[in-house]
Amino acid sequence: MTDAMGIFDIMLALVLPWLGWRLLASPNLFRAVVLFISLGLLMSLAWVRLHAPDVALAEAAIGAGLTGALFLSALRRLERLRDSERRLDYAEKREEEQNLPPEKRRKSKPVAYVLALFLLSVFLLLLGGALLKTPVAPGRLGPAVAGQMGQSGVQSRVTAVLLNFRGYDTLLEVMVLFLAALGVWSLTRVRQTPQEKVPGPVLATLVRLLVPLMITVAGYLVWIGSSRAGGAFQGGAVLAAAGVLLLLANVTVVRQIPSTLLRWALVLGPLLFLLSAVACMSIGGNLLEYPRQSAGSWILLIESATAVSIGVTLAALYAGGRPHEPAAREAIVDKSADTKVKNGEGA
Amino acid sequence: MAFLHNLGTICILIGIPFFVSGTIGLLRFPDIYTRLHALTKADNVGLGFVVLGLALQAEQWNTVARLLLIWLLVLVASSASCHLVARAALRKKIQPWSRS
Amino acid sequence: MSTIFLYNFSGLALFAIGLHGLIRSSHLLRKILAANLMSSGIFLIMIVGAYGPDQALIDPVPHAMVLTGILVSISTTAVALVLVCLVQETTNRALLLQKRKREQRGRTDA
Amino acid sequence: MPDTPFWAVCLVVVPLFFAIICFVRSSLVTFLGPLAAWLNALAGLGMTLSFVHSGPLRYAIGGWQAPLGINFSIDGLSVLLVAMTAVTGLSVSMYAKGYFSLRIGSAGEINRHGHQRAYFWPVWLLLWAALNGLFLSADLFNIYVTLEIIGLAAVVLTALSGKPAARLAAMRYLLVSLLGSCCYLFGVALLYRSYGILDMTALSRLVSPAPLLWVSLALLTTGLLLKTALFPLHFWLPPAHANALAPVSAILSGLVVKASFYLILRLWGEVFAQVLPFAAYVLLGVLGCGAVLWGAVQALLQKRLKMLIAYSTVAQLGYLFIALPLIRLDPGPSAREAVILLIMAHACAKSAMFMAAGSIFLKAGHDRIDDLDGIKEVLPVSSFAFVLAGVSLMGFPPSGGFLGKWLLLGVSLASGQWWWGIMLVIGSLLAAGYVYRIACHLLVFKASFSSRRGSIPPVMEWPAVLLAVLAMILGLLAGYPLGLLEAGCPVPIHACLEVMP
Amino acid sequence: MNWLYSTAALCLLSAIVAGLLRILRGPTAADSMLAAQLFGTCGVAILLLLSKGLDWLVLQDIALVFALLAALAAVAFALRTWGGTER
Repeated sequence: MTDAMGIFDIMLALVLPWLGWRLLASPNLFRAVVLFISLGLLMSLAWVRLHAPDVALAEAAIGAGLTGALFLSALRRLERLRDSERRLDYAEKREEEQNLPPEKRRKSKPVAYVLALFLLSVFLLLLGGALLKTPVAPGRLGPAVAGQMGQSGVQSRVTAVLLNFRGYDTLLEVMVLFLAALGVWSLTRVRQTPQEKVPGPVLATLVRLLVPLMITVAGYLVWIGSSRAGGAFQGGAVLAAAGVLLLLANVTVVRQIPSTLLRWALVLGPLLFLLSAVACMSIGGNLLEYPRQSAGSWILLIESATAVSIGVTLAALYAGGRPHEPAAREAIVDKSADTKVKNGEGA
Repeated sequence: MAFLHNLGTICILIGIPFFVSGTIGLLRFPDIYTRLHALTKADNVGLGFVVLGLALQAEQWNTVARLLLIWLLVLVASSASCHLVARAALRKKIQPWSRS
Repeated sequence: MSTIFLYNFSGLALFAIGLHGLIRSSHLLRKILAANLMSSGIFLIMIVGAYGPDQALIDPVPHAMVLTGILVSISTTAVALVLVCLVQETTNRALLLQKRKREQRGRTDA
Repeated sequence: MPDTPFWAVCLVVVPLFFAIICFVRSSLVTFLGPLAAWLNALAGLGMTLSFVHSGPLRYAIGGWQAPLGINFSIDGLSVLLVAMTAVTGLSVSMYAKGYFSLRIGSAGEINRHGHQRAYFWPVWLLLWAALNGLFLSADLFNIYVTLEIIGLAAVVLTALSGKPAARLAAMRYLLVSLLGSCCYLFGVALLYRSYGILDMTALSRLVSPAPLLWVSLALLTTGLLLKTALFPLHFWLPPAHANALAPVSAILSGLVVKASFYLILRLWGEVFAQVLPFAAYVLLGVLGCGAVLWGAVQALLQKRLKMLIAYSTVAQLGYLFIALPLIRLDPGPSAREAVILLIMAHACAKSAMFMAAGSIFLKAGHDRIDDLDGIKEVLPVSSFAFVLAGVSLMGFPPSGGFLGKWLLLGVSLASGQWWWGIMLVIGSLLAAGYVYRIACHLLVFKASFSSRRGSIPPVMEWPAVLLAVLAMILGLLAGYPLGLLEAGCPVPIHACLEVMP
Repeated sequence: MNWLYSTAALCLLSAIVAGLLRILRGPTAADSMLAAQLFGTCGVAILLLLSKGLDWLVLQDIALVFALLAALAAVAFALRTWGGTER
C-alpha cells in the first residue's frame, strides 16, 4: 500500500469521529443534519477502502441519501410546528423561559454527568484494549461460505449469505421494514400539500431525467446483485430515491395512487418471500431450502419483489404518514381524534 | 498506447487543481451566489477532466460509456440543484454581495 | 496492519461519541442522530473484523449483518422521527429536559 | 400428527402471513385477527404435543447446518415459553376483540378506535411471530433481528393510544430499545469477531475466558437489561405500560419483557455458564433485590391503578434476577424449574391483572385507586379476576408463584446463602401490601357506584378470569410443564397425554 | 496502485475535509448544503480514480449511486427544508 493511500486511510479514519463529534456538538440542528449526510458519504468511502462494496452502495443510498432526506423533512416539520407554536402561545413560552431557574437551565445534574462520563470512558478503554489485543478468529465463516458457494445459485458471496445461507434473517428484516411502514401509517396522516404546487420548469425536467435513470439503475443493481456488488437492498434504496424525488416534486400522479395499490406494493416483497419460503417446504425441503439447481432463479424472483417493496416502503417512510383514505372516513377519524386527545380521556 | 496513457495522466493532473480551486472558492467567496459559481463550475470541469483522463486510459469501451454517463449525470444534477438553491436563496431575500 | 487499528479506533470513537450524545443531548432529534452514529461505529468495527488484504479472503457474513443493520436502523429512525414530530406537536416540547416541568404541570391539571 | 419442525415453522409463518393479510384487507380485520390468534394457539399446542413425543431437536432453516445457516433449537425451555405465549396471547386477543368492539360502539361509526383496531392486529401478530421466532431460534444475530421487531412493535402499540403521555412514553421506550439493540449488536459483533460462530450451542463449546469475552458479555447483558427494565434501567417501563391501551399493556407486561429475560437466562444459564464468575451472578441478584424493593415501594405509593401494576412488573422481574445466582449455586434442576414457573405464573397473572384493570377503567371512567370503592357491585367478575391474579403474584400457596418461590427458598437455604431467601420473603410481603391495598378498595361494599352506562361484554371479562385461575392452579399442575423442561420428557408420556386435551 | 491515482485521491479527500469548514462556518443553511454537494462531486471523482487504481469496476456503480444520491439530498434541501414555498 503506497503511502499516499496510507495517508488517505489515516485522514478518512480521523475525519469520521471528528465529524461525529462536531455533528453532536453543533448548536444549529440543520447543520448537524448536513454533517450527518456528509458523514454518510465519507462512511461509504471507508467501506470502499475496507473492500465492502455492497455495504458502500447501501450506505451511500440509504445512510446518506434516504436517512438524510428523512432528517431534512423531519426538521422541516419541526420548524413548521415551532412556527405555529410560536404564534400560538408566544407569551406562555416566554414566561416559561423566564421562570426556569438559571442554574437548572445550564446542566441538570453535573455530578451524575461526570460520573457517567468517567464510567463510560473506563469501559471504553477496557473495550479498546481488549479489542486490539485479541486477534480476529482465523477465517471465521468465510471458508464455510466459499465452500458452499457452488450450491448457493449465485456468484456474489454477500448475496449468497443474505438470501440463501441466512435467508431467514432477510425474511425477518423485510418484516422489520413492513413494521416500520405500519408504525408510521398508524401514527400520522401525510400532510396535504395544496394542489396548485406545480413543480417549476427546472425541477420538472430534472425529475423527468433522473427518475427513469434511477429506476433503470435500481433494476441494474438488482440484476447485477447475483454476480457483483448489488442486490435487493441497494436496488430498493435507489428505487426509493426515485420515489422521494417524485414526492418532492409533488407530481400529480403520485397523489392519485389509490391506497389499496400502495398497500399491495408495500406487502408484495414480504408476502412473496413468505410464500416462496413455504413453497420450498412443500417441495420437500426445510423452510427456505431452495431446490439446488433452480436456486438462482428463486433468489432473483425474491430479490426483485423485495426490491420493489423496499423502494415503496422507504418512499412511504419519507412521505411520513398514511395516504388519504376516501375523504368521508378520514374526516371522522380526525374530528374524533382531536376531541378525545384534548380531554385526555382514553384507557 | 503509451501516448494515450500519458495524455490521460496529463488530463487527470489538469483536473485536480480545478477541484482544489473549487474548494478554495467555496471557502473564500463572500456570499452564497459566488460560492455556487465556484462549486458547480469548477468541480464539474475538474470532474470532466478526470473522466476524460480515465476514459483515455480505459481498456474497454463500456468503461468509457459508464464514465461519460456518470459525468453527464453529475452535470445535470449539480446544475439543477445549484439553480434550485439559488432560487431558494433569492426567495429568502439574501442580498447578492456587492463591492461596496 | 495499521489500517485495521485505524478503522477499529475510529469505529470505537464513533460508538463512544454516539453513546455520549444519546445520553447527554436534550433535543430528541439529536438523540436519534447519536443513535445512528452509534450503529455506524458498530458496523465499522464489524467490517474491520471481516477485512482481509485481498478480495478472496474477506468473510461475507459481517457484510450481510451490516446490510441488515443499516435497514433496521433506517426503519427505527423513520418511526422515531415521526414520533418526535408527534411529541413536539402535542406536548410542545422537543426537549426531554423540560419533561419534569411538564409532568408536574400535567399532574396538577389531571 | 405432523412433526415438531412443521409446528415450529407454523408458529412463525402463520402470524406473519395473517399480519400481512390484516394490513391489506383492513376491513376484514375483525374476523382475521382472532382467527389468527386461534391458529397461533393451536400451533403452540401442536408443538407442545409433538415435542412430548419427539423430544428436543435442531431444525436447519434453508437446509444449511449450524455454523453457516440459522437453526431452530427446540428444547424444553423454548417449548414451554412458546406454550405460555400461545395461552396468554390467545386470551389477550379475545380480550382485545371485545375491547375494540366495545370502544367502537355502534358498528357504523368508524372512530379513533376503529383506526386503532385496524393497526392493532397486524402489529400484534408481527410481535407474536417475533416472540415465537425468538424463543425457537438458536442464532445470536437472528435473535437480534427478532428483538428489533419486538421492540419496534411494542413502541408502535404503545403509541397507538394517541394520548400525549402515551406518545412521550413511546418515544422514551424507543430510545431505550435503540440503545439496548445497539449494545446487544455490539456484543454479538465482538463475539463473532473473536469466535467466528453465531450459533449459541456451538458457541458454548468454544468459549474460553478472555478479556474481549467479558467486554462483549457486559455489552450483551446491558442491552438485554435495558430491554428487561431491571432496577436501575427501569425508568421507561411504568409510563409505557400504564399509558398504553389495556390489551397492549397486558402484552407488554406479560410477554415482551419476558423475551429479553429468556435470553439472559439462556446466555447466563447455559451458553456462558462455565465461563462467568459467580460474582457476576451476585451482581445481577443484588440488582434484582433492588428491583424488588424499589418496585414494591413505588407500587405502594402510586395513585393510578395501571401505574401500580406496571411498578409491580418491575418488582416481579426482580425475583427472576434473584433466581440467577441460585441457579448457579444449585446443582439440581429445581432452581431452573422455579424460574420457569415464576415466568409462566407472572405472565398469566400480570396479563389477567391488566385486562381486569382495563375493564375497570372502561366501566369507572378513571383508574384512580381511591375512588374505585364498591366497583365489585358493577364488575364482579373482573374484580374477582384482579384479586385472584394479585394473590397469585403475591405467592399464595396453590399458585405457580408460590411453588417457584418455595423452590427458590429451598435452594437458597440448602446452599447456605440464606439472604436471597430473606429477600424473597420481604418481596412477597411487600407484594401482599399493594395487592391488599387494591383488594380492599375493590371488594369493599359501597351502596352506589357512579359508573358509565353500557355493560362490559363477557368476552372481555372471562379471559382474565381464565388466566388468573391458570396462574393459581399452575402450582398443582407444575409436574407436567416442568417435566417438559428437562429437554426430553422424563414424566411418563401417557401421564402427560391424559391431562392435555 | 499507481502513484497518480492515490495522490489524486488524497488531494480530493483533503478538498472534502476543507469543504467541512464551510459547513461549520457557513452563515446560511444553503452554505452547509453546498458543502454536502461538494462531497458528491469529489466523492464521485475519488471513486472513479480508485476504480481505475485498484482495477475494481464495482466502484463505478457506487460512483453512479453517489451522484444520484448527492443530487437527491441537494434537491430535498432546496425544496423541503429551506422554505420551498414556490417550486
